[in-house]
Amino acid sequence: MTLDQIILQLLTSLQLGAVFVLVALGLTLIFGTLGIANFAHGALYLIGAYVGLVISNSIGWPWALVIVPAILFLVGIIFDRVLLQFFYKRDVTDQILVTFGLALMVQETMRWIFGGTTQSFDVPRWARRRINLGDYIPGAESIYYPPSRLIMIGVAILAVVALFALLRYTKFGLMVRAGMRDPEMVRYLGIDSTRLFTIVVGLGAMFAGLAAVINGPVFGIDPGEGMLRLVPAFLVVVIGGMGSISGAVVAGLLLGFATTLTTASPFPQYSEVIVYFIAVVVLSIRPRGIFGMKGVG
Amino acid sequence: MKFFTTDSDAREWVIMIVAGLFFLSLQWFLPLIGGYADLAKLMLVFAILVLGFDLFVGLTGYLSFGHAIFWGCGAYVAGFILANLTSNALVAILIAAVIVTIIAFLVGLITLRRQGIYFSILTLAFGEMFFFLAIAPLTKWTNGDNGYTGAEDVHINIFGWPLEHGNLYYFLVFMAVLCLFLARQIRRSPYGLMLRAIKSNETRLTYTGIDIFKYKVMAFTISGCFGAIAGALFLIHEKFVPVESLRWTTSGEVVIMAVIGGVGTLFGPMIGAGIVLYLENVLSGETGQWLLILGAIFMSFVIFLPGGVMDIPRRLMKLGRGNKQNGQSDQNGQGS
Amino acid sequence: MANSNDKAKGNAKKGISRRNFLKGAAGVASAFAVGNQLGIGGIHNLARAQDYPALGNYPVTGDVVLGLNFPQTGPYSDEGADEFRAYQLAIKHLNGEGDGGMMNTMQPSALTGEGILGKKVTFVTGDTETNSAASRDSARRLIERDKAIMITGGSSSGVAIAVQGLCQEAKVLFMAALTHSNDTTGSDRKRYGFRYFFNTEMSGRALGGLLANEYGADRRAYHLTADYTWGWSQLRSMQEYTEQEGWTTENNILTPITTKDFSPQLTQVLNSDADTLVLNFYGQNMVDSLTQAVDFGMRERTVNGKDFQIVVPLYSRLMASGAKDNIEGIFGTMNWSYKLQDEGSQAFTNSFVEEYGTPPSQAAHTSYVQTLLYADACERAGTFYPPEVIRALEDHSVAGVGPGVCDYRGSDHQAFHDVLVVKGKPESARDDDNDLLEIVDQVDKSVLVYEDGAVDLPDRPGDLGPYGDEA
Amino acid sequence: MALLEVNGLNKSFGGLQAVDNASLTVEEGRTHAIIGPNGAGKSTFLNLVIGNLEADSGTVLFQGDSLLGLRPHQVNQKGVVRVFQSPQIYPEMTLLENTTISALAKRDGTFVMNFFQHPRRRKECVATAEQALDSVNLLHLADEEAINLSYGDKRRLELAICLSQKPKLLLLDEPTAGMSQQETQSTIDLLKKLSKDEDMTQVVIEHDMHVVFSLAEHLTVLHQGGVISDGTPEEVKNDPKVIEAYLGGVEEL
Repeated sequence: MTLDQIILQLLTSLQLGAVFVLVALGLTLIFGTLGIANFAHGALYLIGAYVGLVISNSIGWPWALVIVPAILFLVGIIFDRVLLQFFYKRDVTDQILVTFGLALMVQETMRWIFGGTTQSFDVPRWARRRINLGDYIPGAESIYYPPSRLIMIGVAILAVVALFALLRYTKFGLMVRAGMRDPEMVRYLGIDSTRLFTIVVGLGAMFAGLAAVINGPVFGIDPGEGMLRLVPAFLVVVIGGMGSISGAVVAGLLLGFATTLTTASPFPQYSEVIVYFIAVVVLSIRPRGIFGMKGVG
Repeated sequence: MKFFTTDSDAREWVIMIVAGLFFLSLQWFLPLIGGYADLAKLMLVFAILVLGFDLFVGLTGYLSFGHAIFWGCGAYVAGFILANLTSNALVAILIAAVIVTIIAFLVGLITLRRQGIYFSILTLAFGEMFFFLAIAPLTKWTNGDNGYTGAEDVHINIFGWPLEHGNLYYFLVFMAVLCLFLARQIRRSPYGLMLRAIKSNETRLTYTGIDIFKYKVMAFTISGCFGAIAGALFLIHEKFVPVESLRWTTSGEVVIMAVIGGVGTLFGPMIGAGIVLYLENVLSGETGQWLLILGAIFMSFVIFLPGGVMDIPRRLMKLGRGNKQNGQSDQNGQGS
Repeated sequence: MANSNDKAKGNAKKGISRRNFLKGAAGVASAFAVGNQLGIGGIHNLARAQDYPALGNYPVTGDVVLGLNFPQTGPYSDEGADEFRAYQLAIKHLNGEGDGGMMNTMQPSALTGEGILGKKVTFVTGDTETNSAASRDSARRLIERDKAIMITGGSSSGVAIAVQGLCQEAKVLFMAALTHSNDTTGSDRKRYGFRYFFNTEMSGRALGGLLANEYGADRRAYHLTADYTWGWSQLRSMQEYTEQEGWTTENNILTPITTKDFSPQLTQVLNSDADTLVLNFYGQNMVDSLTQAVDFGMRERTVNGKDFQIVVPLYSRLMASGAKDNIEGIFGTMNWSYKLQDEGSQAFTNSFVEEYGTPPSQAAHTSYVQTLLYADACERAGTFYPPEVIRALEDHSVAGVGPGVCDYRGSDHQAFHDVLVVKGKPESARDDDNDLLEIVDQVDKSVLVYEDGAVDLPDRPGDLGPYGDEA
Repeated sequence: MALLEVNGLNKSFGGLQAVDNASLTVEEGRTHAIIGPNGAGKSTFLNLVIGNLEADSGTVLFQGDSLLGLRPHQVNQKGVVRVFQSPQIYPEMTLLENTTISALAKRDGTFVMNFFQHPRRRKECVATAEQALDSVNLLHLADEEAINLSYGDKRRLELAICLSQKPKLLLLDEPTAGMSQQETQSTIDLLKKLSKDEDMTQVVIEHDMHVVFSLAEHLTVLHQGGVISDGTPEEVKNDPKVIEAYLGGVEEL
């Protein structure tokens, strides 16, 4: 393999991983803090995507990149205040059922409003201009790589770094981390856990919206997309260890590389199965996931 | 629990006869409300699947999102048997049940090591794995996205008795009643008591000397066996297996059916299957938004009526009696 | 555009309300008529002196009910909506309303403009959701509850095959709309199923020679293929007919049809020596893979001194509009286009534009033709009795429903007629939103006809099955 | 004869030594109390014995067999039964079902596939279950759902659940915590009666010194994970180390 080929393979794997990670970030954040498996995360993604679609096709995609996460943050807060808060103390099963039901309703509402066909985003010309990475990487010759996918990788990295920084260097982050380790502790520390939880749900929704806007130009959006993204995101979260941000990153990259390698193997038709296969193998060996903490679940 | 206190076999028989008559009446009743006779068959088949689901989920409280595995695999295996081995439905059902029971056992061994949310997600992942296997790498056998058509021309029978039209309907009624009978037996057995205890308080049960893991795996396996029987019956009815049978959408549908009917009541989920299929097949002809309506109904049940349809009579009675019910262990919802 | 949509919606509503009425009436009737099969209906038919026994939904009492089973929700709902417009138009024409469309050009034709066999034509609809389970459920409902005498529609081969099997069992005719897989009239052919649309074999035959002419005979092709039977057969025919012209096949990657991100596959293509990419994909798969291939700079690529080329064996309007300007200059095949100048195509297009304000797609054309051909067969058979209608359709030739003459082959129920090779238009050259593709070549039927059984899966030869009136 | 012998038990969490070389011996038929201030390691100690936590080192012998490495249900099957601090019952079930489950578990072992026999027909198990309910004076509520009981009754029900297993060793984690004065007294009486009538060995972990001195025939005092005193109530009461540990807390008695 030439250097060009290796770089392209790496980029593709990274980008696949970035898609997995971006959707999983919000999911693992909400899970880690509230202990709720949010089956409506795909629905939040869907809302983000359609809002993003409307914004992109009216005032432009870069605006969507800014506005959608903000709107989704609000959507998340409403979602928490109107519905989720009443299920904090309910049975795990009820939490899954109510978020699952919401996911179904959002999906069908979107289908009602926007129709069942795939809609594509209008993307600014510069994001579609083909660039040759070979001009920037010493030793490489010609690597044509779509800017929209570079943005995916870039935003995913930024999002991960930002989330890490938020959790590590702010008081809010300290509280969230305390909550992740031991929900009881938050109460002992005299923190208003309800407000904390609401903001965390808002943040989770924000990441879902961000993922949706980033994915939009490449994949378009249809009502089935929410659930389609949710299931692999769940896998990333459980493989990485529920509530572990670094776990999600590692798991996302693992799945990204696995998909690329399978496609290049003599059995490319296993490229979708491999993700689930890895999940089963990892969880059979390490039921708590790669970075899973003992005592959680 | 009434069943504990009234240990009456006579009562079981009465319930079975009533259920049987109810199932039989579907073929006449459905056309009057915009359905059609064959819809009754589909309802019975799904009723068995959801019954199996409830036998595990309702008793142990573990929410499985992977019951499509048993349903789909049961249908495929039955299809292969009927297309290649024999046209005897009983043999196909039996072999499908055995193979899928083994699959269920293995899946249970892995997924049940985790509790609550993890279990739900793991079963979901397993289900998707089977779906993606069936749709791409195993297309040669499953016919992938086109759906399995191998058994289309088989004259399915039971020792020469053709299993078509009316015969099939009566056979399905028989199977539904038989499965209901078995499920109720299991629930009121000492084994079922332990499963209910798992749902109620796992910690206590563990410290009472019970290896709950074994009980859960066993319950999952039995549940899978019911699912396989339902899947095989689906194939016998349809002579076709859509690959979506393995997808999470099917598992999700099962969850919706059970919740609407009333989780843990065994008979309720069978009713729930009927309600959902009615909406799906009749309402869908009236409006493209039927899934939204179904979603709204499902949400309302989760939020306002977690006991499902089977809980409605009890709630009405409670309304009728005012708030005097304290201390009365009226368990129309949970117990019958 | 918006205007026509509203119009279509209005029509759809009308259709539903009429059906509700029908349903109410049927409900009451069936409540009284259980076990009374030989009652009023039987006498009525005896009066018509038809001695066929009851079969499927035969005899027809009252109006003729056609079951329109098309995607109303799901990814192909736009195609479904266009099919629905065409069906409504066809039913109008059959009932003698409107300008008659192709009824004026069809040769020979036994159509009268007074319904079918003197009975008024009505319809009921079902939603396939582009999901084989849902499509079977809705077909079953159309047959059992609404007593449809014929089922038609669908926008994928999975659905067509699923519904066709059900129709065979129920002894109700199925006139397939959009289905391009060989299997529909190959391994999975059914006595009760008929297909007007072309298939992968015909696409391959139509494209092979032309590609060699355009791009040269020494190309190295990389195939990406949807991993299901349609994809396989498309791959097989593209390989066969391009290799015949001297091309070599560099590699093929089978891709699950659930794939959305094709970057791993495209990476393999970029890292190979291939100079041509063949996308054996349908629907959204095709839109995604083509768009992403263009994003990866494949159009600007040169390999071994040749301009890199992309080929899409099958085009549809939905696919072309979904892929936007990425289709520019890309070759593919189509069953029909509203730009065809023959008499039949023009008659249909004019009447469709008149009604809906937008030109019909190939899905609409197929749906319309299938409905007319069924009605014509009933007239010629003089009965709705399915086995006789089937015999009337088998080996029937008809002109004026598109370019040239169309032959319905009796041994596999595949229609043979001219098909089109088209090329994507650049955005600047388009007249309007529907003007996406230009016709490059009209390939003559004689090139396309293949030997019966040649496209069946090797381990599963097709068998039409019984007519249903055998002793 | 010693029923339970614990020797040199150690357990640390991270840097914290929760149980530090703790040893004690419980004689058969005796009521043995383990006391100590908050955070003394009492609960951890109990969890180690019962198999809920894995010990770093040490031995736990019950009737001469090691309990270490066994899982909680296996420990239970040996006859060591735990009563929790907050009542662990089956709330959605009737009282009789609650106790029958234990009787069945005792009789059938860790796992039995018995699908076709109504529990009611396991007459001897039901008799045991009823007897256990009777012994805590709850038999008249046998067909009630457990969720409707008062807090004190719930705790007594849990006791009944444990009693229907005919335990050889009953481990009670603060059996009177959260109870009213009256409920506390009746629980004390009940435990005393069990000890006397059934000759049941009991290990009580308790805060309430009144309860401790009413019940215990032998005391072990834990402090910072280690045993600082062991003996009869009188001996312990006068042990200066204990007084120091409690900072005069005992003197109030």
